[in-house]
Amino acid sequence: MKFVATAGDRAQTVEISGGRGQYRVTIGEQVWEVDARPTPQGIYSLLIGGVSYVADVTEREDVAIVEVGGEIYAVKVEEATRYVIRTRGGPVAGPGPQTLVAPLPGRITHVAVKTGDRVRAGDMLLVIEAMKMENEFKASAAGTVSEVRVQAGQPVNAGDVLLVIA
Amino acid sequence: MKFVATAGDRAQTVEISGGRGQYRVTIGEQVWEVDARPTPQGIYSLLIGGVSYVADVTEREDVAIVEVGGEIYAVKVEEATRYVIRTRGGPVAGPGPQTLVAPLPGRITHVAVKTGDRVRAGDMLLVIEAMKMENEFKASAAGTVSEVRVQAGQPVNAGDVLLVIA
Amino acid sequence: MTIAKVLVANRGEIAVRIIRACREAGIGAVAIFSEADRDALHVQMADEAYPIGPSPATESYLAAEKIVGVAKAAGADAVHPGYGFLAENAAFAEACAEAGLTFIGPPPAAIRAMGDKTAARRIARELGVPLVPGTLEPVAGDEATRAAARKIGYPVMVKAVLGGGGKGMRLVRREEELAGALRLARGEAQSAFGDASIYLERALAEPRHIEVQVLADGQGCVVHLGERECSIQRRHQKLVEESPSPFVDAALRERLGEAACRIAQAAAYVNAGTVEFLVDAEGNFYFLEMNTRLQVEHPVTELVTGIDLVREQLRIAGGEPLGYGQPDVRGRGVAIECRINAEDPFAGWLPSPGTIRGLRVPSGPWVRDDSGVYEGYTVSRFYDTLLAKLIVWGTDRAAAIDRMARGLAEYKVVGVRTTIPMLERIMAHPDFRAGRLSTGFLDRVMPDLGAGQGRHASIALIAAVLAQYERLGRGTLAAPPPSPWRQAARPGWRGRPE
Amino acid sequence: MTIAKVLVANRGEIAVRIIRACREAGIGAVAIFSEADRDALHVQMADEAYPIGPSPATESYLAAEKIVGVAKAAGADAVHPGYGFLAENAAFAEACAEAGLTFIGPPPAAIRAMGDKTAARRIARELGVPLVPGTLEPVAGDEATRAAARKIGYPVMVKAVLGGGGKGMRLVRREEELAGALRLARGEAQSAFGDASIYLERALAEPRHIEVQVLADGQGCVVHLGERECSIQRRHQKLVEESPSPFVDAALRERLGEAACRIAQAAAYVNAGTVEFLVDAEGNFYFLEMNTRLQVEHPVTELVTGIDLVREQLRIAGGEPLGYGQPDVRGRGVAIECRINAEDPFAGWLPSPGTIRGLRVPSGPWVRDDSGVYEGYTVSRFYDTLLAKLIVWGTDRAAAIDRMARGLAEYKVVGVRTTIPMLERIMAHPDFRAGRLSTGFLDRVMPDLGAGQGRHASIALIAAVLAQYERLGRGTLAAPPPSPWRQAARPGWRGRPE
Repeated sequence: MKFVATAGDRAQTVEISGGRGQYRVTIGEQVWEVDARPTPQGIYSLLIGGVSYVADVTEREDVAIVEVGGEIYAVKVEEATRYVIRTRGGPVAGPGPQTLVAPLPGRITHVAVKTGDRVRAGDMLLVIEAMKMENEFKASAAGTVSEVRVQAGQPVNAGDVLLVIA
Repeated sequence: MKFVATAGDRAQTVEISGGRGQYRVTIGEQVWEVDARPTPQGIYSLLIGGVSYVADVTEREDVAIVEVGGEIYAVKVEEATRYVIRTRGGPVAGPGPQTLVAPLPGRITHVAVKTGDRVRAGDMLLVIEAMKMENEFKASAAGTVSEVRVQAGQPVNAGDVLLVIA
Repeated sequence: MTIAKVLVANRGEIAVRIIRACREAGIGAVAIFSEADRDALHVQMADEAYPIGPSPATESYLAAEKIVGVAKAAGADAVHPGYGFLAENAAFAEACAEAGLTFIGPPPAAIRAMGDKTAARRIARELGVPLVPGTLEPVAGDEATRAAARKIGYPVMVKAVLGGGGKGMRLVRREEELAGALRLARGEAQSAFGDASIYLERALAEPRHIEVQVLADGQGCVVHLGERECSIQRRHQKLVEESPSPFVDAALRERLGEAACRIAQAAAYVNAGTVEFLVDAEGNFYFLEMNTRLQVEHPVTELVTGIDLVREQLRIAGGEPLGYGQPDVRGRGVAIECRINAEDPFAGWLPSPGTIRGLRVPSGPWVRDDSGVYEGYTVSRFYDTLLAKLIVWGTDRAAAIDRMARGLAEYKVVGVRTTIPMLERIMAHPDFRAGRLSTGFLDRVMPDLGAGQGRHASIALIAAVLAQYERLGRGTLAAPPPSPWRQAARPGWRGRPE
Repeated sequence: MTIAKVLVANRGEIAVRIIRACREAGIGAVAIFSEADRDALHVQMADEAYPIGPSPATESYLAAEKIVGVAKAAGADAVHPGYGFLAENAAFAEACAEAGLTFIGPPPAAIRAMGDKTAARRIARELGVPLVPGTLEPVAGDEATRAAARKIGYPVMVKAVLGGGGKGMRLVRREEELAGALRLARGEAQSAFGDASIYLERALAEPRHIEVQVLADGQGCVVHLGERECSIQRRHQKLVEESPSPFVDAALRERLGEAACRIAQAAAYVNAGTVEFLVDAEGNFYFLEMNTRLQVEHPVTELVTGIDLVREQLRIAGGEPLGYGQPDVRGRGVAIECRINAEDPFAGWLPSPGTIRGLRVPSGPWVRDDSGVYEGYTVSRFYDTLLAKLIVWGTDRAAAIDRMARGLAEYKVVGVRTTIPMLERIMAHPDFRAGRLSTGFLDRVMPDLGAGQGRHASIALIAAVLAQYERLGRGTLAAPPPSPWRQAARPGWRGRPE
């Protein structure tokens, strides 16, 4: 079975066959014989060429967060056919409006921008207090604030749109 | 909902209602308000009148093994109607032939009796070696050995009938 | 005055720690829990547990009156406040006393004396203990503050008079930044402590944060249990602590300990407390403040001295004398603590609430896990991010670091992000291993660190694809484990088959 | 001669223990596993792991040639045998040496000298170390044995010359029982050790089993690390161990330690070893045997002395000198170990294989869990029943016992029966608390013990009925936990929604 696995900017075709603990995995030119055991908790024991790895796999929406040997990877895995359909139209046209979404529930304690403000990368946008910590959110690219949907003091849920930059 | 719970020789009617963590349990005259939280592992947190208990429940065939506060109980739980049907015929007639069943897999290392032997309670019948231990099995009541189905050196599986006493 | 039943006015790992001490001392332990905490570990570990109110701490763990009421109703004769919440609240200590409950901590007067950071500075000054240069009184008005700051010399720290835990604290490098920093610090102080008062201290360059543990009984006997180095911090909050400090020699230890004991005595201190110092590169030390409670990082002192600090707190509160003096306190080896927080160190330490789907905790030789969570537990968004503390002991610092690295590698938390990967990097860092610590350590080391470093990139791809493949049912993962032994483990006779 | 990669020729908790020590020392660890053990914890913990054969130990963990082959193929330069399996097999130690592998244990000659129990007795006799009265040579023929037994005086112990671990051992109270006991013991000895030779010792009345840990380096330096008391046994196998013994005072400790060191020196011993004694009520001690390997119960010595025995084994095998002498070995406090076995103590200690469905392991202050299992792991029927060892330390024996009781109460193993409930009863027993120990302790205490003692009978009924009620879907147990946070923990911008 063929998948495309995307980590960071790099998409690679990964072919996998076998089952019941014994797999053959092909990434590019390289073939891996993998002896794998799962646990219900998402902890995998892998033996590859005698080397023992323990990998955690947390599946979130469309991405698997994998932790192995103290390193963390976010890997998006798609069936190869779906990946082709999704990307056939070519890369998405240039940057459009960007949306700051609350990544966790909390309370807005400070909003540093208002509609119409121009921001540069690194400018502070707002602060969410959660789990007794003040978490600052900064702009990752330049733009103009087109919408501010929250104000200081307001509670927010994970997934709420906080502000939009055009 | 009504159950009959049997622990040791004593069968008691237990009525339970409620759900989603909050239950009312009636045993005989006594009523218990129970706040219970399960875990998938079979570990229950119970709060009863402010007292905190952690109980393990392992369900085996027709009996629940419950461990709480360092004590262990084997409790057979039946819906009250089934219990009535099962026991309506009155108690089972006197002791019939009895069967020694291997309670765990292992190897027979010694058989101390042969067909026709009369045994008393406490007499050694046979030895099963398992997990590097020699486990002696003794007669719990008197009788005559009517069948010996195993011999020394033979491997046995859990559930195998080893010998029968009439 | 013997204590028979303690209400633990806290939650999380510290509540579990205190309950364990009570259990070992044969003392009953009563837990309280907010609506969010019915499933918390401290509820399961306690002998009794009572609901205390809604999830926000102000309505539960900070609701002093309710807590005193539950303690009385449950028949408790003492209250342990842990750290945080009401631990340094003199009014709560008084309310306990008025209700006939022993407060397991210092007398209210000592809490007050040390809670006002400028008052504490004045006490230290009178004793001749060196202070970080700065004001001995709160500063009021921008003009007066500007003048005071100029006199101290920049950079200065703006600090809340009733502060603690890094709140209401701002570093000011230049006079232009002063007014803005003051506004922010006053605001934070007002909302965190209900008091906007501010004082100033000179900001030392890359100082070490070193603190001394003291124990004082009701008979006037005070001992210190050596120091802890807590220089590895993020956002002015400690992340890694150790004892002894690699920087402190026997002579400096004696001077620090002596200063700490004198401050405790001057405050008529009783029970466990911690005197904090900044130490500069030349070994000059400066009194910072005293924490009138058990510290998060108390276990490193325990593992080095062999003294159970919570047990000592219970004994002292019960009126027992310490029964030993300074020469009886002897350290052995080195202990290190790492805080396992539900935070993503690669995303600005963003909190990471959620359900712990998988959990494997390290153990084995000289590895201690002080935890408030279990597999299947959901980390609430209402409280702080501390899940557990991993503490190790070794014959020397190198052995302790190697052991901590081993323990962190064994620690698996699936479902929430944690500080573990960052802690692993700290243990491996040459500056940390060489003992070159300062409160600026993380800022200095952080920039080099990305999430994945690429060594295991292929393994990660394989694991991710495998998980998807199996979820689609293509491989039907491994053979299912053999079914557990389904018969009662009872030798002898089974009855007639039904 | 520095060791860079160790093959661990064992499984279970001791393999995990050794792998941890390697990891801390920066040494690579190679595991081996039988067909039954692919899922075992030691496989996951090691750097590398290789299959070694079918599940029966004779075809895997005892297959010396295969193991040496794997060690060579994996590029290991040393082999640690753990305990059991090949640990006291001189031929295996020689095979390692011939293959250029460092055997982490004593030289083959020392293993042989102590493996023959009558030869060991002769060495002790020559040194003037007291012996249990008995034969110094194997006894042959019923007639000669009867004469020897009469000379020694009844009751006598019949023991296998190559014995160990309680195998091939029989207590004989009267001459009439001798012939039968001999037959059984010889049979057991033949099948367990491949040698039916037997010797006799007088059976002491309720003796204590006390053993001394020694360390010897390749330069002739020998130290002892004090004693362990291992009197709580079932089926001649240890269940609870502690250090120091409550019965041994400083003078007796010095005499025992001195005798142990002399025996080690006489055997040209190198590495870690244990000299076992029986001690009678008057404090007379008698040499029993020497175990030429790491003991199961080594952690109690570690927690008291602060010395990491496995790390020392690695250092000594690597050619390093001990670097310290007897005066440098100093104990602090008391440590106790309890063996958590998959056995049903209420059903004649019947083994209880199966899947561990739920597991909560105690931790916190001075509690150490040396384990070979995890939640979801299936305990195999092919190997022994030891799942884990719980070890605690306390300032004194009472504190250690209280701590152990606390730890056992926290320990939850769902799915297999364990020794935990019995261990809890032992900790609570007045004789144990008073230090009135003997190898007959369990037999004396056991008769009083039933499974359920009735205090929590109603709670058990409630839990059982609740489980059934919920399984029938009548209560839909509690609210499901809130779904975990489903978004990547990354602050800042998210791209255009797809």
